[in-house]
Amino acid sequence: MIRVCVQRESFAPGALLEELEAVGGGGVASFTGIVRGEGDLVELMLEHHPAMTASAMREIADRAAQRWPLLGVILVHRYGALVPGDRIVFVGVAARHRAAALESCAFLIDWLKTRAPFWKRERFADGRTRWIEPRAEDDRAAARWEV
Amino acid sequence: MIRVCVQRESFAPGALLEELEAVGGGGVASFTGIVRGEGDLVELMLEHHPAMTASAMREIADRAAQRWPLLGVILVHRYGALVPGDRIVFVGVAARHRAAALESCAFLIDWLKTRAPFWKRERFADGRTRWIEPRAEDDRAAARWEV
Amino acid sequence: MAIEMLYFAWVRERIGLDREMIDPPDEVATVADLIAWLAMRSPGHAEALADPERLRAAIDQSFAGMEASIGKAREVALFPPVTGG
Amino acid sequence: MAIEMLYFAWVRERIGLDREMIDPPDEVATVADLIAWLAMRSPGHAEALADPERLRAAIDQSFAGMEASIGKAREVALFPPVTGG
Repeated sequence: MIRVCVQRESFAPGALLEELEAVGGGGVASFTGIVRGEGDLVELMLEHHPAMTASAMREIADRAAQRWPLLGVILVHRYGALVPGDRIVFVGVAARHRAAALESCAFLIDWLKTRAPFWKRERFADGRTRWIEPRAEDDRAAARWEV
Repeated sequence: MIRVCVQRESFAPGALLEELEAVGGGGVASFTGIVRGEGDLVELMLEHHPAMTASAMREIADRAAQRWPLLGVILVHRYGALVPGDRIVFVGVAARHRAAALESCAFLIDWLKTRAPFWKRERFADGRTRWIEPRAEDDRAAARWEV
Repeated sequence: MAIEMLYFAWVRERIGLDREMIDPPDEVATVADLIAWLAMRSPGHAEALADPERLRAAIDQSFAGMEASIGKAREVALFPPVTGG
Repeated sequence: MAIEMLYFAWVRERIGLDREMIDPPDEVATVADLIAWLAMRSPGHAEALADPERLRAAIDQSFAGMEASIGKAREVALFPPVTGG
């Protein structure tokens, strides 16, 4: 089971975990990304390449399923205007054993960071906006999965 | 926020994730362990050392909180008679950044495997029972966190 | 051959368009050529495309390098490095 | 000095008790000594405690090695290696 969702609305991690728990594995790992409210941030605007996003995410999920023995993968990524505390992204993985679930979960979020066509613009209380630049740290995190 | 629960009844991972999402971090990682139904398993009995379990789990959680900058940790471990598909254990972590959340989540489940005073007895359809032996793999997984 | 250009994030903001149809001459063969050629269209294009090292591209919804051929492309997207997750 | 013994998993099953009060002589100083001494209590004890390498211990709810002193222990637990998670 591989499912990829690109959506404006929020999602319920608990319901997604229940689906992953039902596929018969011994372990379900998840990561949920949330808008941090730092430095007077009032909005995080996520722009994406609508025609490309789902297929790019699907490719990332397929890559994980080739590399680890996974029973289920759910990726959800939101776009649009978010506020601090909002969920941005969900990665959930089910596998027979925990190592595959935990490693592939880390892989999936690292690759979404650097390979899913999203861009983030911060807007602050004073009206100033700023496009988030990719962090060298994120490139390093993604690079550790290169074979 | 560090919370440790040792309980007979099940738990709702979605509600636990919501608590962790509320602490103000940018990422929440979780792992849920589930009873796999393999080889005619009809019951997994979890025995524990009641006077010791919660404090041993709390020590493991404190260790994680010393090692990574965590905003929240929730550990739930069940005991008693479980059946295939049942949840056994939940590890949830909130942190500002994803690396701390994902790494500490892996650490916590590895250490629970090898340092929480639980023992598991499988019972099969033919009535046979077997105590699960520790796996060398689990010892190796735990050993990678030694400093 | 007409190509639909898509622009995202600050590339879109600086150009002032999220998409436009273009018809580059034959000597515009690669993504890098296309960026140099597009930069001459307006001051906004020039500003957005001034530093190709800060740009990334996708051809027909697949990421493509600066030396990729745009020969049969129907759609080319230009944007800053992505920040998903 | 009386000590409460706790047994778990197959140690408990083989001994046939989950707990018992004991009063070992003074020369029983360590966990390893205690295991050797307890093994003489019954055939079940002998069977459960035959291979100390397969046993682990906790003194007053803290994991302890085989050479740990039981001098002031009020409670000692013996069990196989744990399998939590």
